[in-house]
Amino acid sequence: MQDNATIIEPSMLDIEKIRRDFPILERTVYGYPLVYLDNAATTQKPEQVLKAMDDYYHTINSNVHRGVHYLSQQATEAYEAARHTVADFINAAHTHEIIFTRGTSEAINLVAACFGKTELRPGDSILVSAVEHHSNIVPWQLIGEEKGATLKVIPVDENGDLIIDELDHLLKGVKIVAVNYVSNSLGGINPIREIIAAAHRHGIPVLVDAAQAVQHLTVDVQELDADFLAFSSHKIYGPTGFGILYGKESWLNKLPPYQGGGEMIKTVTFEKTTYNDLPYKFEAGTPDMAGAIGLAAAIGYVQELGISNIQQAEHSLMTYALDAMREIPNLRFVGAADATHRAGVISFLVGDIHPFDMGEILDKQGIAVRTGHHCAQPVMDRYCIPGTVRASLAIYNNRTDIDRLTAGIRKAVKLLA
Amino acid sequence: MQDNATIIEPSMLDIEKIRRDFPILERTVYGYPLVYLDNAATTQKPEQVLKAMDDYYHTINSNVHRGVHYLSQQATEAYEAARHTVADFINAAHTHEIIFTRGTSEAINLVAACFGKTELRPGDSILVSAVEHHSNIVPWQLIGEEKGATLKVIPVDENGDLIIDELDHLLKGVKIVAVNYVSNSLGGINPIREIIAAAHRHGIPVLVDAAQAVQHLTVDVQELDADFLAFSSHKIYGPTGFGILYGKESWLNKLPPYQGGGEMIKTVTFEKTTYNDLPYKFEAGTPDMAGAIGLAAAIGYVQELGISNIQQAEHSLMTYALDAMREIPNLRFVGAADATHRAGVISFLVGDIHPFDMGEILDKQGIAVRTGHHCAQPVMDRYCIPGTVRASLAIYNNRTDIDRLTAGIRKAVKLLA
Amino acid sequence: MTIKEQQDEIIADFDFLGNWDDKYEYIIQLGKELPLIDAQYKKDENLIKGCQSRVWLHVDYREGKLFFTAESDAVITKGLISLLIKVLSDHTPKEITDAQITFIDTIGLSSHLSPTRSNGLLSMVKQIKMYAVAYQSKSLQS
Amino acid sequence: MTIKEQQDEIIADFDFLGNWDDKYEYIIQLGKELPLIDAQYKKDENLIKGCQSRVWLHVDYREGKLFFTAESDAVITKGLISLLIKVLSDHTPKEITDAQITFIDTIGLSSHLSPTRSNGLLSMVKQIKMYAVAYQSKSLQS
Ligand SMILES: Cc1ncc(COP(=O)(O)O)c(C=O)c1O
Ligand SMILES: Cc1ncc(COP(=O)(O)O)c(C=O)c1O
Repeated sequence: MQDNATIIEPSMLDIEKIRRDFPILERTVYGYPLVYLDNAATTQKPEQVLKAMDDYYHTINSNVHRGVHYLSQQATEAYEAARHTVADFINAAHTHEIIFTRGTSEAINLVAACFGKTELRPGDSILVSAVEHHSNIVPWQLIGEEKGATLKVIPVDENGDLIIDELDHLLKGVKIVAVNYVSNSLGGINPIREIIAAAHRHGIPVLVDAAQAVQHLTVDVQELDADFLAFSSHKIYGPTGFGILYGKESWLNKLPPYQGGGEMIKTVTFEKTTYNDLPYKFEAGTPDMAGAIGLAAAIGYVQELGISNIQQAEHSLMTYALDAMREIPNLRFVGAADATHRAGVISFLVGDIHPFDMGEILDKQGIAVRTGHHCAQPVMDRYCIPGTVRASLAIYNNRTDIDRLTAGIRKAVKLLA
Repeated sequence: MQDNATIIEPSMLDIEKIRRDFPILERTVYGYPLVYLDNAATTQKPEQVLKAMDDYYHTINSNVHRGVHYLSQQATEAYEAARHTVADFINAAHTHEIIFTRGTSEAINLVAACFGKTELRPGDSILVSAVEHHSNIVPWQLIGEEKGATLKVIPVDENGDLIIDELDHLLKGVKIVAVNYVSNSLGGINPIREIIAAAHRHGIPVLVDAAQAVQHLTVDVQELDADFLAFSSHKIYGPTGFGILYGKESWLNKLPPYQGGGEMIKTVTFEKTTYNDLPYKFEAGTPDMAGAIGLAAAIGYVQELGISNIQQAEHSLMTYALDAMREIPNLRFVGAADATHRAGVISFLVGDIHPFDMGEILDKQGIAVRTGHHCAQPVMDRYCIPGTVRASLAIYNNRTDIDRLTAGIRKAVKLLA
Repeated sequence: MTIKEQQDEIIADFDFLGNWDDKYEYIIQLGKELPLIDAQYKKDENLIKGCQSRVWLHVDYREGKLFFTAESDAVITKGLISLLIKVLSDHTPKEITDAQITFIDTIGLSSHLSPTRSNGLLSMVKQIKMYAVAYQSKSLQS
Repeated sequence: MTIKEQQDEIIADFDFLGNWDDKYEYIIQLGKELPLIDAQYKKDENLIKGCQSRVWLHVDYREGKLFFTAESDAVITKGLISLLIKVLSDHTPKEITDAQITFIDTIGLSSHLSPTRSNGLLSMVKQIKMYAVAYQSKSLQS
């Protein structure tokens, strides 16, 4: 395999050192050392993240914002510092453009519900792409149904590339565009700069689903000129149950509030309630303090490694993996076949082996991949397949993982074919 | 103080042993050992809870439900076992009646939005009480505004007791009742059995906000015959960012879905989406696995101590505290003055000392209390006060905490009066 | 053979197979052999809800006994189905409702019966039991 | 005295006060003394947003200088306001916009300026600065 491999630059990162930050990688499954290649579903968490949350609970745990006392002030400072870390990470113009949510799904639901409430009329449409995750389809269907608006779809070609030649035409009657940066089912990096530019030419705002992007690529909301952008903590080495909505100040001020509760209001009487300023207007109820602090630690971890170093290391491993997998007879990639247009995800099938069978035999060898439609049924329908096997990478994966994967696939083929 | 105190039965629990489960209680603030009496805002977490989450992250962290692989199955089992623990704790008839949310606020918003969507018409009303937290007012205002429905209010008397004589009359035109079990601003235990019975006589469903109840009292949803019930993990020794909505199966099946995303759907095409069964229909997006496991550990902790033992110990400490505070000149309680009608919370004022000043001087002595309107402005308006000082108890509080509090108040009075 | 005896036989067969590869090879072999369900029965009404692999199940009732044919698009599932049918087919409704399915656990494939896996096998067991209950009450009435 | 000298004097005064009780006693004393704002100015337009305690601020512009009177319902806040006014009142808009308010930090009450506390003092400093900027541009125009 090595001989005809694409030339791979040496990584700036010491992957073996990184692996030691993730003790779960040392565990075994069915007697085999774990090979964790289900990172697009959720990543593992480094000790630094777990320690930050533990420290929070051991030293300053307290409800934020409304407290005069010392712990509450410490907690509030740590919590707001986390917001600052996130703003800095995606280069938001203002810290108050960062809204804390439960995850990407909630962030998209928030925008769909609030945008829909004031901006959608019967006959309007919402433009998504053919490679979206359900979380970027169903919220728009729900609000569309309520408001009489319908979905339009940017089509995808055989290679998994979005077809954007007709975009200007497609954008007619569209009130908002919602597309992912990187597809979770195929791994393709979508041309969101072109999509945003086209939408803005027509004065249409764009929501970017960056759930599969922020952990692999540099994401700069100002450079992209994204109007909204969402991602999940648990997919970027942070804790579960937490996520981010970025929104341009002007849009966030314009939208009505989402949920009601403490902190999102200024004054409450039974007759009338006035809402708080950004970002609190969109944060009802006691926030997930530990979640915010955990995500900030995860981002700190990523920043310390350097996102471009991560990108380079993952690209190198991706190239290695694609080259090795190409050698397996009857293996076909679903989506782009080269590493350059891809981030994190390799979706594939071998002959007519059912992905579920492949996944089970890999699992028996201690290799965790995901099988099925990856919450992107329309993508599977597009390719007329029941699903794929998906191996997805994170910064702690090494060539041993890939070698184990390819050997595992070969073994599965021997058993199943 | 001891001499004329109400007779206090010895507690079944060893509070000093319990305190050792909460290492944060050993820290100092401004050189004084911390006295944490802000438990109604959020409780501290025992090591058992932190360890359960750490173990999860160290051994089985993985995305749930959609995975064939070993870790994903282990994670799914732990996650669903947590749901079972919660169902058991509040005696739900079915495990799928437990919906995981971000907290009480989100749970109430979910019901308000979904119930409102199909059940509220212009001219309808929603009945809340005069002692609600903003989180049980604003969601109803938001949906009420959208649907043309208005709020009606169960009034409260001088002692903080709800006036329910006129309930049958008040219930005219009401589509849903939303009341808290225990008020977070006054600590009064509300007559929710009577309220539920009255509402059901008129065929009206009732949502119980149990955010300040589950950690202090036995809550049995079947015995109460509550239609919906909400509480937050972080107030019952569990992690932040997690909470519970209980709903009767029949109601949950009847309501439309809330948010869209992965797992809450069965099939998705761009034209049509069919929803999943309970509880998944209401859980969009990757859930907070660690949160669920943390809450289950917290409930396990509470169950091990025994909720009735907790109730007895807290009642005894409450009696001790009220007796001691009654000795302080010019101190007046806001809400019921006796321990029997109260859980967890003591709201008070001294002379015309501003609560904010009192809170600051207590803080300087290492005593954490909350001051202000406690997200219950209408309650403060009712009593024509800007706010109160609120000391709130948890199972790890001891008499030393109360002695420090009363000494702290006396010192503050000396400085401020 | 009774359902219990059938299961014991399968368990004994598997005992001969040493490691997991051999067990899977055997199941996969069975999956490849399973007589395909009659084409007319591979229709949506016979499709059993299952997220990862699809399973079709058809039932015949003859002379007081139930006979099953089935199909799945995943071969391991299909192999397990073939064992399941061997165990449960050609029995009376009462025998089927009373039966405890233990062999899947014992041969180490319990994860296929995990409610969290949603792969169709558990749903299939439930479906078979439901048919049995239905036919049992029917036969009691008649 | 310049704003800097005023602050130094306050800091020196506080240096004499040993522990926190003495400092608070002094601030509370000041809070009790602060000449109440003229009743006509204690109105909603002069109310500064602050969650925990309310603060009213009134400004007068005379002979190129700004004069402030203020009030709060919390006595510690009131005491700090009284210090703040002592420092900033009777100065030109330019002096005020240029000023660095350091004394609150130095005397150990920085938490009152924490943006997370929302108690009105920080909002008050901001409001005073805004008045100063407004009058400065006004005086430049005229
Ligand atoms: C009675 C009551 N209801 C609702 C809430 C809101 O809970 P959360 O902020 O955890 O959503 C609280 C606490 O803040 C409360 O005390
Ligand atoms: C592209 C994409 N969008 C949205 C989501 C939903 O994220 P979450 O489940 O964390 O809300 C995911 C992952 O599940 C995803 O991969």
